[in-house]
Amino acid sequence: MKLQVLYFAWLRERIGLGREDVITEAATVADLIAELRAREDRYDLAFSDMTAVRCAVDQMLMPLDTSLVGAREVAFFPPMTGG
Amino acid sequence: MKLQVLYFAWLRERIGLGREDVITEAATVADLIAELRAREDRYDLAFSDMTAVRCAVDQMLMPLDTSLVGAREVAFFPPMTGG
Amino acid sequence: MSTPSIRVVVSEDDFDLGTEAAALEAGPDTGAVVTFTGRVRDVADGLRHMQIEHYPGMTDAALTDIAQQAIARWPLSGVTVIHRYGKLRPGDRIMMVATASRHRDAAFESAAFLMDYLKSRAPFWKKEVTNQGEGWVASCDSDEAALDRWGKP
Amino acid sequence: MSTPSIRVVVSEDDFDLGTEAAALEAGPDTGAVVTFTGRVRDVADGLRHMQIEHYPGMTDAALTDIAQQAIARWPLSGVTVIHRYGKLRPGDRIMMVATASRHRDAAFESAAFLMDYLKSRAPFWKKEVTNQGEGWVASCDSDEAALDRWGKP
Repeated sequence: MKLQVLYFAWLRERIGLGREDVITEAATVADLIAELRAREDRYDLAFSDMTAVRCAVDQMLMPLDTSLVGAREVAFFPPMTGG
Repeated sequence: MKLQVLYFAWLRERIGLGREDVITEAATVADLIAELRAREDRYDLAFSDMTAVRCAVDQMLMPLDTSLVGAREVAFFPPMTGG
Repeated sequence: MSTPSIRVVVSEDDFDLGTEAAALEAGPDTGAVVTFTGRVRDVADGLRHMQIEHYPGMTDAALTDIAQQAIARWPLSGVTVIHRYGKLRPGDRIMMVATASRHRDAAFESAAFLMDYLKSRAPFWKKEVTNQGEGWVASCDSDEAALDRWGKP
Repeated sequence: MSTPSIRVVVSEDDFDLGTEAAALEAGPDTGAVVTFTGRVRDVADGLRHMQIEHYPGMTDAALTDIAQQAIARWPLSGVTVIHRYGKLRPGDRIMMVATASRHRDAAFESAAFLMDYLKSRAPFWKKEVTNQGEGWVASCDSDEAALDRWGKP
């Protein structure tokens, strides 16, 4: 399947891009992260401290074990600091 | 001694005036109220439910057993309803 | 932190919330401003107007005292308390409080504190004039009870 | 009570607190309006500016969801949530929430609720650019903990 993957804040800066299309058979968000980390050091570094990473699947905050079945957009970002 | 006595809200309306000078030897606020009630029915009626009466001595909220020594102004009113 | 500002206004005139809040925002260390505005609601039997009476000699001092209590309890950069009196119609603003602080919790809590004390400790009395007649607004037991959470008096 | 209004704005532009509060005051049954305004504070090592990033596809929906949660919990006549993004300087307003209700407790509590959820559940990220360099603002454990008093999630 083809996913649109988005990165925000320091995840965007460490990976060096804000969005990309990813072709993957990952079953869950965690599987997708494992695939990305295996690709290149900058991904591995960005996801090295998972306590500091949050994710949204199709623009809803979701836990990392969320299934990607039917998903179109996955976003990764640090804890939010609005307000 | 001479006191300026003030009435607000329905106490003012029941007594029929907003302020008056009172010559009294009352030792406490409660004594002053007893004197006023003895004067006329309209005072007696106004002070008939003391749970609904609050007082200020020289513009500070005070309990009814407060001494009047040195006092110049005593005000009577129902519980406040600001805000 | 520099000395907190206190602004107390007792007036027949309306006030401007935006102007009041902007004045409190000034200064480099204010991160949070909370405002509360109270307004004349219509009532079931048709409110013609509300008449607010106060105790002129005491009102300013009572409001200033409440503001000072808030400043003693929370790290505030400023407090504003405005209360109107006289004849007010449905929809008119009655009063406002505003607090400014570095932190949101201090601003929220102190504004709620000001309101609770103002309800039961500031010398204002409201009379409602409706199509059916007129009557003084009774105080609520819940207003007095609200002071308990701040440890009175 | 008629259907509560929800107004959500995500914009680079400043907002006008007085206008926003006045819009919420409209309607015969609103007795209380509470507003919270957040503002860029200066920091110890000299803030040049703050850069606020957000997730455009998600932000509106997340803020609307938080507003709807508040409406489900308290008897509100209206909720306004405004959050800016982009480059903001010390003293600039960042965001505001406002709630309107018959009762002061509902207005205060729901505004505090909105702020707590907005801090940890709305997709905004702040970067501070100082004279010493730049860095992303870290989230506070206390912000996540603040949600506990509302029973999460």
